[in-house]
Amino acid sequence: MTTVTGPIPYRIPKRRGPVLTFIVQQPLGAIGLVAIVAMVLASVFAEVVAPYDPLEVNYAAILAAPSADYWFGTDAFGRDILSRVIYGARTALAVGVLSSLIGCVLGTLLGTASAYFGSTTDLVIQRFVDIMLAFPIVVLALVVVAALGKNVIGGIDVNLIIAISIPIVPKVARVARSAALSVRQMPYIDAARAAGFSHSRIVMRHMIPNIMAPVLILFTAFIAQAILLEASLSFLGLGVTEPTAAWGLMLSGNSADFYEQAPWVIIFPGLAISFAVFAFNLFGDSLRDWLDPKLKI
Amino acid sequence: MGILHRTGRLAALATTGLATTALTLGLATAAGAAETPRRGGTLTFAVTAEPPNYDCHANTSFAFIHPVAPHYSLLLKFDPANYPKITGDLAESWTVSDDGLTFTFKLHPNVKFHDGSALTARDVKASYERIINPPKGVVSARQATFDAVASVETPDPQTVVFKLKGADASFLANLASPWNCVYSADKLAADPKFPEKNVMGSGPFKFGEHVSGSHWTGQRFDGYFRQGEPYLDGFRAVFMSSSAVTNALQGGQVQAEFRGLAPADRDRVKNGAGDKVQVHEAPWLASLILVFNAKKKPFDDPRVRRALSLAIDRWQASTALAKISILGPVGGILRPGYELAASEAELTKMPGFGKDIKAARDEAMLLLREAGVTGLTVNLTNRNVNMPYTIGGVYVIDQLRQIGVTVKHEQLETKLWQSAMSSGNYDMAIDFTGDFMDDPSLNLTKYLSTEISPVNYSGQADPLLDKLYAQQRGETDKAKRAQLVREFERRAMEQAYVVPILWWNRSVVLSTDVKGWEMTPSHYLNQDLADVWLAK
Amino acid sequence: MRAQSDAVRSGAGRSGAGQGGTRAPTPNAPNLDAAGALLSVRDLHVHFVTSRGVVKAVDGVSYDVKPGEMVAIVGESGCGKSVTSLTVMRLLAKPAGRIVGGSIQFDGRDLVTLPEPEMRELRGRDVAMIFQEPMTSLNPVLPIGLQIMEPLFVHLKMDKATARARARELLELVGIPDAERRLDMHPHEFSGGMRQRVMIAIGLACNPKLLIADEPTTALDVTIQAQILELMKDLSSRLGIAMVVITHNLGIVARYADRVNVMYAGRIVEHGTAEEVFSRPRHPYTMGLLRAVPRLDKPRDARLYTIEGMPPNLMNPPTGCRFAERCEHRIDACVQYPAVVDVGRGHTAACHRAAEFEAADRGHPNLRLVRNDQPTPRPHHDDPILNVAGLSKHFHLSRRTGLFGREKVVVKAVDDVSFNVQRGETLGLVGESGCGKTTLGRLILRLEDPTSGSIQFDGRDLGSATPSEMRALRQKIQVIFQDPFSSLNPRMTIGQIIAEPLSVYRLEPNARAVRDRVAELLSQVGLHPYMSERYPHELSGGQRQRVGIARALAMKPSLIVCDEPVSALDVSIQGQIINLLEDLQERLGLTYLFIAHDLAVVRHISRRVVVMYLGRVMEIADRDELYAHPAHPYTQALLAAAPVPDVVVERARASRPLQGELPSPLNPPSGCVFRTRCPKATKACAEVVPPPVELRPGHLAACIHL
Amino acid sequence: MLSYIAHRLGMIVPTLIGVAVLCFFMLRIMPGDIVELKLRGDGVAVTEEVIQQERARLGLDKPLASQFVDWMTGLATLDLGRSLWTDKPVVEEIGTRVWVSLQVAFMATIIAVLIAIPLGTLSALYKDTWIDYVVRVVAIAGLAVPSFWLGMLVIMGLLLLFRWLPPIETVSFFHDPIRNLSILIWPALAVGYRYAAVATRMMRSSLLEVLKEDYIRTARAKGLYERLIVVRHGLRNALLPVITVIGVEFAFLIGGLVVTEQVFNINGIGKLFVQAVGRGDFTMVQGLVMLVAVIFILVNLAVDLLYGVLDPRIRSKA
Repeated sequence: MTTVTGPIPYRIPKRRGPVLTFIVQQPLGAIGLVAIVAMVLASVFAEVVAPYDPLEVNYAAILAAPSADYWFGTDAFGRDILSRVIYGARTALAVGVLSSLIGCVLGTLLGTASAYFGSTTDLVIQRFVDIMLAFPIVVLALVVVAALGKNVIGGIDVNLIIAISIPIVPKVARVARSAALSVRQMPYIDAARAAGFSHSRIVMRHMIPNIMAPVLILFTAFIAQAILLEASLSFLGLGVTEPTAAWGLMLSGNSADFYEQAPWVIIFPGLAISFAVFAFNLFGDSLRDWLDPKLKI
Repeated sequence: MGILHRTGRLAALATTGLATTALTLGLATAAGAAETPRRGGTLTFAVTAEPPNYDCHANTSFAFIHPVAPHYSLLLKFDPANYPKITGDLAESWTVSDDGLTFTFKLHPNVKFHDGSALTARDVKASYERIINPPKGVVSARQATFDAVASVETPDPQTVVFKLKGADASFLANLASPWNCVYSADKLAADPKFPEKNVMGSGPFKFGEHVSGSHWTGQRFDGYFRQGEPYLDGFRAVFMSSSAVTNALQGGQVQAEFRGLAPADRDRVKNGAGDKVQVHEAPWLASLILVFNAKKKPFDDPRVRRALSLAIDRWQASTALAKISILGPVGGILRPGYELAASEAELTKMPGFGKDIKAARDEAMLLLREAGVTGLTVNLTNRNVNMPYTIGGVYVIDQLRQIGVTVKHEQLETKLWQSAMSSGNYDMAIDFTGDFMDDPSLNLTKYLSTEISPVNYSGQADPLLDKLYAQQRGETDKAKRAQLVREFERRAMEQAYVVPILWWNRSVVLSTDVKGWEMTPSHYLNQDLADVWLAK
Repeated sequence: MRAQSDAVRSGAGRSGAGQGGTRAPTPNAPNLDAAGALLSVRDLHVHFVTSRGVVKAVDGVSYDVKPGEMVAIVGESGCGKSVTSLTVMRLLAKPAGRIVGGSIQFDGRDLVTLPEPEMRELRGRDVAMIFQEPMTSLNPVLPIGLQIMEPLFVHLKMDKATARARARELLELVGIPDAERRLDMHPHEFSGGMRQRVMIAIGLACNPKLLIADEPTTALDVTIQAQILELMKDLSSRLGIAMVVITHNLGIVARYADRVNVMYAGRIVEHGTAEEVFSRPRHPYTMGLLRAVPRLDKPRDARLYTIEGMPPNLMNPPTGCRFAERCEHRIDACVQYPAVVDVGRGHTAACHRAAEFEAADRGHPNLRLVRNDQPTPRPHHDDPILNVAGLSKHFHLSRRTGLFGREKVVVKAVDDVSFNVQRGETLGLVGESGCGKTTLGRLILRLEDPTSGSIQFDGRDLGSATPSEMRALRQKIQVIFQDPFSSLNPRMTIGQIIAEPLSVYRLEPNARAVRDRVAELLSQVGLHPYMSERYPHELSGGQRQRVGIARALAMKPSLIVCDEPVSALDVSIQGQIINLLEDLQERLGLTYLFIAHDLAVVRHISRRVVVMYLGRVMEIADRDELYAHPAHPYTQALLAAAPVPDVVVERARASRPLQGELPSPLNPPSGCVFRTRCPKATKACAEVVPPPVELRPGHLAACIHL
Repeated sequence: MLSYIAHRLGMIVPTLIGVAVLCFFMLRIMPGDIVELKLRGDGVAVTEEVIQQERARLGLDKPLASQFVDWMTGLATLDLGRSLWTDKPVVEEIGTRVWVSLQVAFMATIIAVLIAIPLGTLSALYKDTWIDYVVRVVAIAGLAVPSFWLGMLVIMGLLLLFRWLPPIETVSFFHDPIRNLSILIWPALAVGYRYAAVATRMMRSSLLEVLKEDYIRTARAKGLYERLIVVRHGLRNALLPVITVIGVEFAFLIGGLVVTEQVFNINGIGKLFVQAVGRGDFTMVQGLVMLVAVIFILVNLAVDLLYGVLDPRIRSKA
């Protein structure tokens, strides 16, 4: 009566390090990661990679179509679009990474403190977060950029970074708070409290390290959003200004007026934005699937 | 649309531009004169901004003029076909006393306001008094231009007399200003701020409606004092962003945009709409200027200012930037082509206008060395408006790089730029001039000492320039006035507190159906639409 | 294969048992195999393919289930018992879980090769399943009526009215009153026990031939557990449904199962009737398990018997006997996998020495059970280290009422509790979930502020201590938590975790001294000092619990609150931890407040015991006194409900599970909180809160009937 | 129910006050002077006296405290003041434009829902297959493509492929639905893509999570059809977080329209907002921020109410 069906063959995955595991389990995320690395390399070595100086005006080659000399064509000043796109990655990454970093650090502190202290502190912080959330992101950034003006340090507008990071704070705070609330329930927090450790020690040593997974995911997601927001603000004329190479600006600058006769002036910068944001989202999304599938972002 | 080879594309671009100019300027005027106007139809045109309120005396923007001008009459106006000739609007005729201090105007009889009341000398007097001595709470933007007026009198209902304190060579032209709408004296007596919220004039069109952010309409005023005019049943001004205008023109959704398009947009519409549009071109009464903050080091040294001006190759800019922007003609402080403007020969002798750019740059670097300035790094404060400010800014930055000056471009929202300028919080800045007419008294204000002229932001104090300005204003003899202006110009270019970069070109694209509209160098003039008609 | 099954089917003509007048159409009579089994699992292999490797969760399991019998599969967590049952349903997690070999004959068909559409038809109709977590196994947004009716619609094609009538009948069958109204209610409106009844109703809907219950009562309180198991047993016999019960609780097996399969590390190591296996265990693992469990019915041993070591990693199991590493009867032959030895009476064991045990056992019932009947080790002295008087903790909640209403309610988590803990003793604190025992622990640790009452520690009132005094006191009162997985910060190494208090309070002069002390503490709790470099996730549950103990010891406390320290651990590990706690108490003179729900464990470790119910103390007594002469009806009921891992004892006991549900703490009964379930309740019970009565010195009970 | 809504409405008052206060002070640190811009922006030599006079007329010379009191008392009486630029009541200026923006947002929502639910479900059911990858890539691309760029491409495409452009002046849907839709469908698509992408991702992850729940296993154990399991047991639970996302995004959409309205020349509140910020028209910006905040809060409230209706647990959760 007993039948033993033969073993059904299957592939046994090899044991790998975390990076390799991520690549195998999240092929889309791996693609994103490669794209991000490529982008970072391109922007770090822009001087080497870019065929031209992005600021070099050449009135002899105004609005040149893509060719062997100018792969992506030139803009209305005869500047090489490929070089400007490459240098633009520098602007986008700097603004994206820094503002997401600032937003995530502040948001995490705020959210964790809110969850840890509870009661009145929580109420006050949550009210504040509610108020911030009620300002739509673009509106908030618009007003902050307009209010703070410009403060360019090392080629990057610090106030623009602050403006972009401000709308990120309440969103991170919210996620961090809910993550911290569940950490707060953990017995190891009770153990730390029972040991009589200081509040700052408990928050910094015991809570924050344990909500790093969602924060890391938010960090990559908000880099993408920050790049997009920077592009939108530059498009509205409130972000980066000429002649700095920046993608959003390239879509709204003088050159963009020529988009019908010279479509390459908007196609390549637009693709660059989409590509960068896409890469970060792809990576962040897969990171979420990998680290914390229940995270709602 | 395929992607053409680079050089071919550019050549095509350049030829289209030139060909259209030549053709339309000739043909449109000739045809317009020959045809008989047709009555009827509604003209739809685009306006790229929106008037904040309805008071002519308080406003300064073309966005106001385009929808509002058709509702009002002026005392005088510029003859559209023969700019800068002045002709009467409400005034049937006028006389000037020999000393040039008394101006007497005879008004057209039977002029009616839209509410049916008669327009008399009393209304003209009340309107001008409102400009010259505005009551409390009323803004009069051009009060200063009439500071020579001693009194306005009305010996009889058809006569207005202006008496001046001293001679003013620009006085008559100022009376033709499109801003000096004639209001009803009764309405003003009841409420001096009546025109802010209401449109009630004696112009060819009655006010229809204004929907915020959307459109403005006017309907033919049957009681208009010029018999047979206007030809149109009405007009509809649609407010839209400048980026939408090109599409709207190309798609035939609007028949006109009267301010002027950039060459790229002009060509796009032209290529897209083909023979459905006509293009009018003229030099524009506006220029891009570079302002140095004379109160700040190193710009307190005229050598530095002059050196920077010398580094700009205006002749190359003229050809290069004309392809991509409204920037074009090289000129001094007056519009090239205006009778009082410097000729090219005169111009090339002034610093910064020479045709040998290498020599100019060598001189510039020498000047900088003399001044002890090396490795100069400065901010260029600019508006964040593309056309033509960004383009001019990027160009200037590139030019100054050629003499080793590093320029950081600080582009600000107009409002912030404005406050940076007024507060002197900048190193050097891009500014502009723009007036409704060629007239040294108006056009030189950007070059006068800051104390006298609130629109010169350089912080300069040059009594010589101020003296020359006052002299030319009182000089009614044209030749003598030209001489004084030339002297002023040379001094201004040498001191280089403020220097012109380039003058602008105006290209207006209209549907071929639109007839009877005449191009002028100013987008403020000739917008009452009384003579305009539609072919179908 | 097919032909053979058909032949078998024609031979077995018994129809479905126990149908009533309104019962659903009777399904096909079961097709039994040659041995008369309804379900026959043979040499089943199940693998889970994960990125970390292949887990051979089930490795050659064979067992049978005959119609109408209750078969238990017992084993510790991770032994593969749940996987075995999920495999029968073909509900393994996809895509990781795969059946790689063997057959599952059910009702004449091989479930391993059955096409999915036919398998689907079989599920819920012929085989039904009940899961461990009643709180999450029902869809929260659908009314339970629909959830019961679904299989009726799908399998029996009933119309709505018929299905509803049947659902109502099923609810009544599983003992849910007011069935008609309950059909339209949602799962969250039911308690855990009630939900498990609903799950049973769903399982029974189509009159299955086999019901698989995967740890059906693990998540439930002991009194509710008894109700559910009684119900299942009753239904099984009344309806003639075969049952497979998967559990780790030997007491349940002893009380209810006909036959037992003991699983260890993916294999069945012993099989037999319950009586056989419990009275004459023939596999060292079974023997060890039976001895490691603290027992309510037997006097306390000095130390618990323990099975040292840990189960093997199923990614890379040993080739020989999988238990060999931990086995004290290990011989050289154990490097070979032992054949299944039949020791008679249908009893088999997979051990090389099974026959030897059989021979040795003839003279010695209860193999080598070392007895130690010494009385309470330490004398009763009056030196309380902790004095709790009139302690209450009320939580103010705002509760939604109806769709959008809201009202304020007070939960009296702890209500007027008084007791003391003597220096050096262990005070046990028992009660079911929601009785306030954990809150009480947290109040003593000052993780919560009391609403009223006082806590005196070493003569000092915790409530009026200044912050600096409090810091000093906190070092003296430490805590060990229930869940070894969440009580250690996953981002810190073991060394950092233990060293943290040492460096924060500068208990050691320098880093080196800290390191030495950490090593000392680790050795003290039986871990190697090199473990200090590891992270918690690299440790097993038992090891983590040891780290938790080391952390508590680091501050040299005098009182440790042990909040269910062993309830999350398997029996074999549980003994190790309990022994460790006892050793440490002995050596360091510690005092324990031991909170637990397992009466046997509490009995084992405590000197005195406090019984709580709904925030109030029911009874306080010396351990032996309490277990021998429970005074309070609740204590009596608790003791009666807890099954004992001894078939003889269990079969001799009358089963009278405590009826009713635990009242909501939001709306506790007036007077005596236990009166709603108390067999002795009278009208008077509702009127006064019974004061504690001292029956004998040190024995208090709060019941007016005493 | 009414009392619950009243309670929730009561809760939003402090939030709105917070928004009002923050907004007021944020705007006052904004540099630039609307009066100067208005009178000197076109290069006319307007004297300082005239500027001061106009500033006084608009009340901008009053001390900050008194301006703040005016703003807050105005709010209490639902009076948002007058635009500093046009001198018309802010309520009137917003009132003429808000409907267009709301319509675009509403249409984008419909587009998003129609796309997200089937696509997200498909992606979750076919996790880690090519279907899933395609849906995920399309969805993530939706988050990546700037809506204004998409708008530019749409306009370019319409013009180049069809030689057609949407009419420039919006009309009411009830007046001329075809003309209305032929204008507004484009921006709705441009912003709806992103919106759909967000919702699709949420639908996918939410359904994936739900499919791991114990009650899905229960449903399987009952022998239900897979489709029934997904639809009845999976979707209904999975939809709850999607509703939240749709609600939150709807509110953010109003803000996101700022850029898109610019591209499509839609006379909505987004365009108005950019203009007002550009001009430093404080009262107008304040009014718009308050409006958006109110929409945000009300939509959240609506989502909560809907949640209560759909999820029986919420109804009685303590």
